[in-house]
Amino acid sequence: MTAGTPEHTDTKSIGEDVTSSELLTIHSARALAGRRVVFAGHGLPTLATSLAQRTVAPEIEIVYESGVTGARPPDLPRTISDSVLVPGAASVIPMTHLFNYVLQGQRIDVGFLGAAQVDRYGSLNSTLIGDDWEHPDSRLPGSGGAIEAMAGAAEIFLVMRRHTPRTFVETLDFVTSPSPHRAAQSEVGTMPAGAGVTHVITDLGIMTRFAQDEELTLTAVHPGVDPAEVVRQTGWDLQVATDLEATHAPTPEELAVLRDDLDPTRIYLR
Amino acid sequence: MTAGTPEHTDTKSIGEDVTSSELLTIHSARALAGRRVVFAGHGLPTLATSLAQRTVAPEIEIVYESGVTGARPPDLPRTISDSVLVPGAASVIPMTHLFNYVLQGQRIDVGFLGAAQVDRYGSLNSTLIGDDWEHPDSRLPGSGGAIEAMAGAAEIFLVMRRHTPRTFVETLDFVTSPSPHRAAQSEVGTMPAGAGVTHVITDLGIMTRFAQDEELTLTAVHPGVDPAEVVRQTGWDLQVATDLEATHAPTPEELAVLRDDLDPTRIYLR
Amino acid sequence: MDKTMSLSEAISAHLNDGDTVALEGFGHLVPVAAAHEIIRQRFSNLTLARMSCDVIVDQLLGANCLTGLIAAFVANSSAGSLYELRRRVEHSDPEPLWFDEYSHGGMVARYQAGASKLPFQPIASYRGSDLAQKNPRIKAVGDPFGGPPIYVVPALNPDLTVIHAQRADSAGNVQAWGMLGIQTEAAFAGRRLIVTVEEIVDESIIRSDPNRTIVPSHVVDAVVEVPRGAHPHAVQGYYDRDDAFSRDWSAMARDAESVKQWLQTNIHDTADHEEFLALLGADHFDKLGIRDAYSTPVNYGGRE
Amino acid sequence: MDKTMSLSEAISAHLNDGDTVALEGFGHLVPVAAAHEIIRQRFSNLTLARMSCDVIVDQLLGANCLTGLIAAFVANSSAGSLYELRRRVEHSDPEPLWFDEYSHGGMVARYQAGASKLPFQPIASYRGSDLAQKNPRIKAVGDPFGGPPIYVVPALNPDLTVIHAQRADSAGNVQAWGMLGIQTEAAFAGRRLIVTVEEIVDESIIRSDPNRTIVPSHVVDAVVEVPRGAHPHAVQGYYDRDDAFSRDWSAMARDAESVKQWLQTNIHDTADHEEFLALLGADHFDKLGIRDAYSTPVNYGGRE
Repeated sequence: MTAGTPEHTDTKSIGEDVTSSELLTIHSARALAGRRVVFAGHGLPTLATSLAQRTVAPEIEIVYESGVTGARPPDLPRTISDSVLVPGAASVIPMTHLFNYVLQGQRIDVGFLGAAQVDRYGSLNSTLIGDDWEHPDSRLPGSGGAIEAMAGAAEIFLVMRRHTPRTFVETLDFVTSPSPHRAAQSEVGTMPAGAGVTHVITDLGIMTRFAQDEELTLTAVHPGVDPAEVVRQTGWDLQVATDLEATHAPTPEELAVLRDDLDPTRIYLR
Repeated sequence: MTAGTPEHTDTKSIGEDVTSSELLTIHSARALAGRRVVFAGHGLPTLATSLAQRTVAPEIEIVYESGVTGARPPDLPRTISDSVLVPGAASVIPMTHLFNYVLQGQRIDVGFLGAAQVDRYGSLNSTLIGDDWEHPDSRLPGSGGAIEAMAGAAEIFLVMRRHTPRTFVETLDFVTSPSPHRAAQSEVGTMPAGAGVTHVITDLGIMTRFAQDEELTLTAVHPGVDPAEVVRQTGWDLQVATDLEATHAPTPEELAVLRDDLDPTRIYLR
Repeated sequence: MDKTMSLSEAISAHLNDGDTVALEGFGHLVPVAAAHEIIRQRFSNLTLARMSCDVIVDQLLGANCLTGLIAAFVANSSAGSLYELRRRVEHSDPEPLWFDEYSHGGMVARYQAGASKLPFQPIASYRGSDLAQKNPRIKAVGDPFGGPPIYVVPALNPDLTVIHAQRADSAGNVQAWGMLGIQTEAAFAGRRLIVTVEEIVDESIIRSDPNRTIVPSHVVDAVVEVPRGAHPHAVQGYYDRDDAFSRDWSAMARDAESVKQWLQTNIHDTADHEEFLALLGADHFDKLGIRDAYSTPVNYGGRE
Repeated sequence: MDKTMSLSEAISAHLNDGDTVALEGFGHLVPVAAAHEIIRQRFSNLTLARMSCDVIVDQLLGANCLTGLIAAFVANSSAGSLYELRRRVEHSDPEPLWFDEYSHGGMVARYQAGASKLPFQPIASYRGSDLAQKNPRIKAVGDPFGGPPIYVVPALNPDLTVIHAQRADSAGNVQAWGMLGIQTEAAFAGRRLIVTVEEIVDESIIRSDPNRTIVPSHVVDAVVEVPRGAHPHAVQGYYDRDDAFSRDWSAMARDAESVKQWLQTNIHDTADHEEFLALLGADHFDKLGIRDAYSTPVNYGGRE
């Protein structure tokens, strides 16, 4: 951010006029530089991928779980199965092909996911909160296609709207989508094809990991964010990179594309 | 046939003006009475199914291995993958669906096949002639989809142009498409869903079987054919039904549909 | 063979209490009217197979039609929670629910095995997932080609499958476009199959574009014309999704009593889908209109 | 990304001696021009995967490009025998051929496993067939759901797959109609993929009908416009099958020397597919014309 950037607060406003959603979307888009085939969940991943296409990754091809590839929707899709994605798309393939040939077929460069909880190796929980699997405190949506995205994509980017000790946890209440580190501890089943979660973009900063047994490391914080605060907001003993960087503030160009072209009615940029 | 029918000879002419091909096609069509979903190889099975649709089985739906269902070709298809089958068809489904969901999915009432050799339980050889599998005397086309038709269809009808001891054999040179009787002797794999070969239509007569361990039995001979001749032309000790019948001669109506409507240029009715 | 009938006839002829019924459609072409008819006819003890849930799951639960659920995603798409479902799962309120849980890929594989009459389908995911621990029906087989054991999921063969599509002919050749979900596999996997469509059309329309057919007639037991049969979901080329309806459902269904009242007014007190739609208001679909966008015709020409 | 290139460039960039190459198309949309270019560039030691054989198998054998064949039907469709192939199999003349044999269903399952990156695919046929005895790669796994052991066939992942289609855009979104064979699975199973098409069209044509796309662009390495690239096979909406050509091949190929001469004149002495076609005669395609039959457009309309 520019001069006058306030300290990070827990509200949605990051700068005078940059919201947390905008910040997350812009940093997610930047992480996609040079990537080509992206499997995007709805919401911020879709926005981020569209932004990347207009900025750092013009050749990007978005693939939706509903089977749509190369969509150019006239209106922002409200879900991954919004019929607005279809007119003008490059293809709508059957769901068997999407799951068997594209995801399991290892055709995805980056899978862009969210989750309720993440652990230090990037295993994800989107199934339940509580310690009784049969009667959880909160039943969450479940895997959907997240297990298959984790197993088949070369990398997973994770976007988490709120970085807290309840979302960045030592032990997941339920391992929905296992990291390669976790999968390697089992002796049954096929090892994930890719590296698992390599980038986590949160409202506080960015964490990365690249090898199976490597932990997520804090590699950048947003301007004004104290790295010690990120460690406090993380449920495990978070490693901090020695060459920790500050992220670069959103540029006027990025904000303009995002606000004026991609989400003018503020469906996702709350 | 009617009065004046000559003795059966080994030439193509059966009656004064009924060829062997016509006879086989007409008896094949009659066997389809009341059947609905028929998987037809090209040639006589296609002709027979079309004839049945105009006579004894108006609700019949032909399914081709190429994925075409409910075809109404303006011209006689020359193979099962003739593009003339497509315009005006009810569907063209992907080959994965045809093999997985229709054949293996047990949606076929009758599969109509040919073969180079058949044994007493209706196992078929379409792979090779000779006793050295690696260097056969004659390499034949192979299974194609015959193994899957045998395994998935409720019944198989077999049409054999020439009934001889070299085609109706005690022991097949190669079991391409096994009868349920043969499959039951193995302990590996999925049992065929249907009864295997239930009808065999030849230039001499008709054989039937209905249960797994039942042999093909001669149940009808064409007019003028001596049942003892059929036994001599069969490579195993052929059972003859006590109530052996003579087949009814082709009617003028059947011949008219076949010759004038279905194959006016004599592509198959050689 | 003409297989057209009314929705009421089709459901009563092909569904039985205790059946496993698949209602498939991935946020598009969802057989909502059929779900409502199941409620209207007060079926019970059903197990619902539905890969990705939505309001009809809450509605069938609220109407006490279901004792089991086979699914992979149990929220109301992006519109919020399904509170009838959460009450069942979190508190067994009013009764427990047998929940057979997979991922979307697992459900795809289950339907594929069912359609293919295979006992199971291998799947490359699940290694290290608690889902494989929680669900004893996710098993493994050895790999005779030298790899590690691989997970497999069992075939799913519903007693009845219902799908919704844009159009069919009266014999049951079904055509659909836009997002097709797992409908073809669910259709072939079903022991019986009902297809509801926006329009029954002359077979010449169907036969002018045979590659568009997603299910051939020999698989279909009943064809029912039900315009707007997928509301509040979209039908490509016919109407848009009704997000307000789905959001309002999630807000309302926090209260079990409200669900009961909604079901009484909207389902039990209406004779059919047309009456249900009438309660939405005469101009309700005006705001769900679409802009036309026709495909470029292709040439199916063959030999002259 | 523009992936268009010449056929000569595409084959030389993506094929290597010793590769396994899949050329798929079931009596329709067969990549014949690509097979000829492989011969023209004198590749050797290839293993050909081709579910259902035809003249190009004999041609590739006659040109000594192949040491292996993976197939399920080894005749010249209904036009007779493939005598180059029979000489190899029956007499190892001029050399032995490694022949990895399946049924059509087995080949479908192998490509499906390959496209799905699974080690194998179960199949309900083969019990009691000598094919399972002859081919050691047809194996069995136990059924953890209580049935008998079930046969499985291994994944097939060709180094290069080539398919032919009616049209694509320059990015490689491929559209085809009529009989589609196993092309989509072969395309996804391939480590590299070349698509030859009758026409490269503007993306607006492709995008007016996205359900018609059989292979999305991210799977495609090269797109090549090769009109009449499937002759002597048909292309729906473009030209009819040339049965006389196929019948004449079976008659001619009884003599190995005639095959060599044919290859010299028609392939090696021609620079490309256009010159090959020119040898057929200027009016050769007149008798392979088709009658137009256009599909009824469907409405892809969505939210305004």
